[in-house]
Amino acid sequence: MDWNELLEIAEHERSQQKPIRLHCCTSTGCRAANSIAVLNGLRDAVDEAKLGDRVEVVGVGCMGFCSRGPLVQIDPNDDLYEEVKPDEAASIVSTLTGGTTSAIKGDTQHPFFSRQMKVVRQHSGKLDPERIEEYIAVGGYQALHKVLYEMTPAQVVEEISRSGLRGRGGGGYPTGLKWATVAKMPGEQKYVICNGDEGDPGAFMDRSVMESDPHLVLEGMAIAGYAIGANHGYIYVRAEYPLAIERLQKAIQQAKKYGLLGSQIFDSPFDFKIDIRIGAGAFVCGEETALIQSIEGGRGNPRPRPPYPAQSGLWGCPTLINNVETYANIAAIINQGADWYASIGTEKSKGTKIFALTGKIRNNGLIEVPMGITLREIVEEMGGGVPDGDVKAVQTGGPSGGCIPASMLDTPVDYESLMAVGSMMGSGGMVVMDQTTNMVEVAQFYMEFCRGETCGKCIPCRTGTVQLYSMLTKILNGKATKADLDAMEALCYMVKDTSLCGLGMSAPNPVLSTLKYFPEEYRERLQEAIAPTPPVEPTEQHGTATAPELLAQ
Amino acid sequence: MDTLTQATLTQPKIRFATVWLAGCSGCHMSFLDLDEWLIELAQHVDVVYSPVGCDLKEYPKNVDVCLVEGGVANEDNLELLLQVRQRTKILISFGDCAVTANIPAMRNLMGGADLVLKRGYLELADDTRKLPHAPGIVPELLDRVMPVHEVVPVDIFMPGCPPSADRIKATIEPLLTGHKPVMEGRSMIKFG
Amino acid sequence: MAPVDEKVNVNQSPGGGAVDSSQGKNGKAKAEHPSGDRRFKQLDITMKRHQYKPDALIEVLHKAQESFGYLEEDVLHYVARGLKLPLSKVYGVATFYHLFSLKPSGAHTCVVCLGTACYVKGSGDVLKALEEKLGIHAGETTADGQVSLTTARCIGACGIAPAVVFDGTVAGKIQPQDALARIQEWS
Amino acid sequence: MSRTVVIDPITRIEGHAKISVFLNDAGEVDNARFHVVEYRGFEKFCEGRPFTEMAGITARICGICPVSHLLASAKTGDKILAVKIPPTAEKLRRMMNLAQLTQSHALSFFHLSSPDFLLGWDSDPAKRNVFGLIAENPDLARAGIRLRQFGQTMIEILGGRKIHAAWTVPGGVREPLSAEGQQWIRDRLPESFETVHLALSLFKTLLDTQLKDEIHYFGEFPSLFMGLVGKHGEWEHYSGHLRFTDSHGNIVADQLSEDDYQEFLGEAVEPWSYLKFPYYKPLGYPAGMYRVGPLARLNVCSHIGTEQADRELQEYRDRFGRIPTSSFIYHYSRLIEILACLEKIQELVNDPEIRSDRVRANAGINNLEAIGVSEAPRGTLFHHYKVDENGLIEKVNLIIATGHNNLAMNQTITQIAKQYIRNNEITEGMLNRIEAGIRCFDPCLSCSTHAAGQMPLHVQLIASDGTVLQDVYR
Amino acid sequence: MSVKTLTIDGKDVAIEEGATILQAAKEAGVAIPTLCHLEGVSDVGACRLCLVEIAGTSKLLPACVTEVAEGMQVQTNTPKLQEYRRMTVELLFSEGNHFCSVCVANGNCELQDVAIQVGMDHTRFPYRFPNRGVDMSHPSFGIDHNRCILCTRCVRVCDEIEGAHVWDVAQRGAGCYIVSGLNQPWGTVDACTSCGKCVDACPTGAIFRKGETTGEKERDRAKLEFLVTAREKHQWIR
Repeated sequence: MDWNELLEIAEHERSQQKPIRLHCCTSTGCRAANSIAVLNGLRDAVDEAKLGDRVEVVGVGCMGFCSRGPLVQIDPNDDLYEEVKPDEAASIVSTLTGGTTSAIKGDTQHPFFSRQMKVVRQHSGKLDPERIEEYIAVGGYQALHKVLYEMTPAQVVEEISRSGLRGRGGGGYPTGLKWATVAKMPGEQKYVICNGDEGDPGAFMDRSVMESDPHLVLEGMAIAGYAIGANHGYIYVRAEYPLAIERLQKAIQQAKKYGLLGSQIFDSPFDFKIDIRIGAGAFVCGEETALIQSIEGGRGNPRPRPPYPAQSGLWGCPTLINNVETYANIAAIINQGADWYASIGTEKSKGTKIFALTGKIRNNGLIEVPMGITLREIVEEMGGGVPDGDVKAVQTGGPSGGCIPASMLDTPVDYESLMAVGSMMGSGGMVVMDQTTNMVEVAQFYMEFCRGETCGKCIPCRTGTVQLYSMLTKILNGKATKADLDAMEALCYMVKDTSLCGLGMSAPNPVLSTLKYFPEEYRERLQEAIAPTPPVEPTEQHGTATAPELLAQ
Repeated sequence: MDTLTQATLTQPKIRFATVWLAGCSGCHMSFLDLDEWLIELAQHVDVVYSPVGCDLKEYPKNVDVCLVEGGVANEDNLELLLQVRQRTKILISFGDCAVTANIPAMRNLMGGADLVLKRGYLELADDTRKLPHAPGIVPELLDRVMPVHEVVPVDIFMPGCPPSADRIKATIEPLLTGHKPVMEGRSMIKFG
Repeated sequence: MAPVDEKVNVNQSPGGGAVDSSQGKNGKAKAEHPSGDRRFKQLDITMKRHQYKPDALIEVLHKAQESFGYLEEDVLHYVARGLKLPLSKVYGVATFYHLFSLKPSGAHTCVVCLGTACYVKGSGDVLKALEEKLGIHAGETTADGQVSLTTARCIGACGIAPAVVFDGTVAGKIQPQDALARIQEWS
Repeated sequence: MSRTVVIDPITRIEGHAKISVFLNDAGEVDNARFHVVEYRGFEKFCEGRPFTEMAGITARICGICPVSHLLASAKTGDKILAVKIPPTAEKLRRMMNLAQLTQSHALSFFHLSSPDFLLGWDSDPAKRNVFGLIAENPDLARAGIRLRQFGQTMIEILGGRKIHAAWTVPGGVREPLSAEGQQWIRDRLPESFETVHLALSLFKTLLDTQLKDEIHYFGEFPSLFMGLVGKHGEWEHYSGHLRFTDSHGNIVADQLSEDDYQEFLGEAVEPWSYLKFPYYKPLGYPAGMYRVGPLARLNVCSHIGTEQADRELQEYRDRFGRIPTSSFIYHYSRLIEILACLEKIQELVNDPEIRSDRVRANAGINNLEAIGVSEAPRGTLFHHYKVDENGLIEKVNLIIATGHNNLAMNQTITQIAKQYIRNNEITEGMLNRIEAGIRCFDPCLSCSTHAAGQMPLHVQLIASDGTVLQDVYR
Repeated sequence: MSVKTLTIDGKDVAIEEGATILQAAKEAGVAIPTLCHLEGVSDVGACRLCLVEIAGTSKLLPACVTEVAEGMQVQTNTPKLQEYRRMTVELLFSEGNHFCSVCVANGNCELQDVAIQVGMDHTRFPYRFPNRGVDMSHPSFGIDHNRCILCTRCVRVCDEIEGAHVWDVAQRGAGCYIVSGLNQPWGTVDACTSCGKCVDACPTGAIFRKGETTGEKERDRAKLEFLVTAREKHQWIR
């Protein structure tokens, strides 16, 4: 494979594509709503109507508006149909020839769509993720070619650094800096790992990227491999994402077939292979050192850092670990330049971010927005607000994050601002809660999660989460006192400060943030608030006797 | 003149009590192991309530210092402990059963009181097998044996199974002169 | 697998699951599994593909679970021997991950997603309804071996919350009565 | 109108208990009941523990006589191992039991019961205690305290600590006797003898004077008596066989082995007490009432086997006949036993073998079921274990000294209540006498309940339909 | 080998590069409590007792695995650390079933010692009372999971020194326990050489010699040190 062949494939693919494409989502969400039947229905209808020469039906990746699936979109006129039933397929096809349909037509001018800015999801929902040719047709793998032939590894690292891209897995560590660190480490053998263990409940951005545009991830990893001097990459995907695994596997095979992965990519000296490792149901494996343990075939127990994986990672070798979304940004940065990328977002948080907008909100789904947009814009404009009632809080960052009260909806969405209000970006889960949501229960829910997902290696996390959970339960049962509440808060800080890895360090966040913003919800459940029974009789305490010092206490 | 003697001369006596919840009485026995120091203690305290040292049946008001032995295992324990807390200035959790629930709490591993009752009165009886039940007389067992501080606030913790007489003395003696004992180090806070 | 509860280790606590030690001894003597079960062949292929590297343990366990439905002791022994791993390490790994099961699951499986989005939209009620109907708790299988009920932390189908996976197929926007209707079809 | 009087808690006993006295419409006592109000459940929660830990765990049944449990448990352990322990180990174990009998009896007599005798049944309840005794008769109090201290310190010398010394173990004991320890014991013996003689003569004088009547009202009734006796029928506290004697001095059963205890002992339950009611099986429940402890041990034995104690025993039998049947005599028999213990300690401490360091035998598990017995201060104690092949406890049964006396204690307080309570008239002193009836037995309720109070004394007027008409708190 | 200089609780220490803060503290005569650390086997940083404060970083770092650096200023006993250590020990006591009074290790238990060291006279967290088992199937030893604090010293000593890898950790979170073989009775694990190193490594009374009664457990720590010296330095000195 060389540059010309790549262009030829792209050209050939484009020439083969029909002028009208009916895109039907085949990602997990829509599949669950029976989109495969819709897809088949559309194909049959096209055949029936004998439109096969100018119309094709394509099973595509995620369009984002998951709550309204199955979604069907007509390209190029951009008509969108929502909640399509298989028996509506024929009438939708008939609209191409002037017919009418009873299918619900979506409003593509709605802020949910119009406010988005798509970098990573640029092609999601527009191409068939199971065909590499479609990816190549939209310019895929050109960035890889570009780095191999026009840039030195150092230049690539520099470009990424200049773009201002930060880790999309939650921590927000500058990606370029991480790459530079691994690139500088001595050693023949280095590894690239893609963290696809998206474990935060309420987050499915990475699943969508892997399902909808798997090559984007592979290309980003290959570029990273070139930049840091690694020839072997692993994608660690959680087993709960079978479709993502299947599509990544297909994508790797196809890329290998075209010489876009494997030995001497684009006939250059650069070799890069990618293997998939499948998780087995352990949230903690999203933590990078635990993930490495898991790839090595062990229990997902994190280990103390330093040394960081960049210094000593997989099998003790320098290892670059980034999240799916991070890698999915790489090709765009290489193609369009660091300056272009850095022009998006805020001063410290560049580019776009995908969020999974869920919970008590009218428009559920995936959105990609420029950094710096406010929570209010996302929740009220794009999300359309809470169906009946008002927003109470928005939870970001999953079990590691916090609950941001409605009064702070004007907070801009960027790493620093979210941190400042006691939450975090996390991987991009954004769960909206309305006035009916009990915030203590929410804290308890997350603590239940953490107590179940702690690996058990270090004591604060292993038992601290169990104790916190029972303290929350005690509060919810109206059995707790103010002293219990204080003890709980003290334990939160202890678990936060002494746990070995990020899971424990962030496990108390949902409690602390709800305590901070919704203290009355805790206080009104305390025993004193329910029935005032002071444990000590305030009067008649003093005995007849003994030293004043003691009794004065 | 030592400080203790001096204190006696200048201060009225401390109202002193001991209480025994679910435990083996070993802590009380260790208290009695103070031996002749008890005679000295008697000069500084009025024992106003104690299973080994007083015949009064009702826990009085205005108690200055109370040693509470044992965990909280049944309704009577609970009721008495709440009363003790309300009427006592300095409550001392006395011995491992009070501090940790200790051996009586081994039944907590069985997940409730049912199994131990069943074993004792149904399996291991020859005649008239039944569970003791007489409301107001025979207190119901609580589901879980608890250390004292899980039920009421505690001022001083004196672990040990039992705490030695030396430890008991070192805890009580400062109190007699109005000082808080220093509960530190192997001699004062070792469990077991 | 069930959410970890502090009492969860009761059944699996050491001494609880006595293993016939002779199995290990018998197994060691022979290269091929004595039962002649063809599924062990598949395990061999997987192990060979990974060059019998100990690092491949999780991959091999995935394969084993796929072939056998669950990880019986015999299989764990076989894998340990094949990858030259200590038994305790294999057991430690197999029990660390929720997706590996050391007990056979029911003929049908029902996984209720308890991710945040699903939780906020009432998946707890769905689970409760199923538990009541089936007379089991999450993580258990009905006495007749028909249905295993489990929960998931998040299956990433938040857009269609609450989601339930019936026999491997995700179903969205499931209300308690929908869930009951679905399991009704199995009986 | 019928009413119930509740004494709650019973004080100056080792444990948690209440007494109810039921009065009939005429204000006469119908019945009295002794309620043990706590239960801990050792027989269940010991399951699954290694049998080697049982001594340590069961010692925690009781802080007063932990040694009894240590011994019974170690003896049961010996049988599981099927070992014969080294002779020195047996002597040391005996020595510890003697020390315990001494300290426990001293406690019962001086600390708990003597305030009644010396300060008076009707004296101020606020002062009627050991501290009151200290104020009233400091010399006697000090002597009593030091006698108990002698026993406790001996236990410490042998076992390393005074309470819960986990020193007796299956196969023997953990540490031999030190030279310093031996010397200490020798040095303190004379003072202890002096104290017990003082107590004996004091008590005998009291019996002749102010405590004359109590003998007849504090539980004087016929019953069986059970205790260990040696090969020749002599007093025994550590090994030997079980003997039952009736009130006429007839030996009802003899040379019974503890291994067969289930054949001759049954246990009944009453809903109003956590303490079960053991009975002599051949006579059935409740006819098979028997008493254990010092009174019973002196009744079942032919002689003690030491000079001074046998002399006292003779005088005692001269006073009350061969078989005294009043529960009040427990106090007297307790003092005689202290004397016997001291004499036996004297023998043992001077035994040429006593300082041998061969004190522990080792073996594997050779029996899966075993029963151990010892004489606790309050009576005979049985430990019965079933273990699995690895030595983990599968089943435990414990029959505790105080339990044996349960039927007798109920009968005793009923008799006292009938004697002293008349015409609905109740005084504190009357109630104290009823409690004292229980104190005769020196019940160890921590033990008896393996399971263990204190609540206000209150008198309830209860109508025949059960409604409470009046609550009178003191 | 270059030497790094640093201060620990204000004391100047010089130690060779690559040494841990724990080693440096030992050199300086500063006692830092530990439980999962065992000389001679790898460190895992799990018990969190040896966390220290280092000037310039907000994170508390485990002294047992953190290497010294030039100019490092380490504080090992600040009020915050004291409070956290005490809570850590309280959590350890609350999660298992530690009945010191009847434990074979009573009086010779590192957990008990640490409790005294950090001034823990009671735990403020409710005891969990988990239902755990005892395995006495081995002819010479027993393991009582009630007393296990999951320090994994036994796992490491068996794997790294004896090379038998009888032990590992099973399950996860609060359900974790030390497992022998394929969750089988210890006595039936063929890999076990009955060397007893796990008994000596165990800081509590969880692994003990059969027949030991309350307070009788003794630990031959010198044996482990001897083996480590022999292995690392090829010196067979005892």
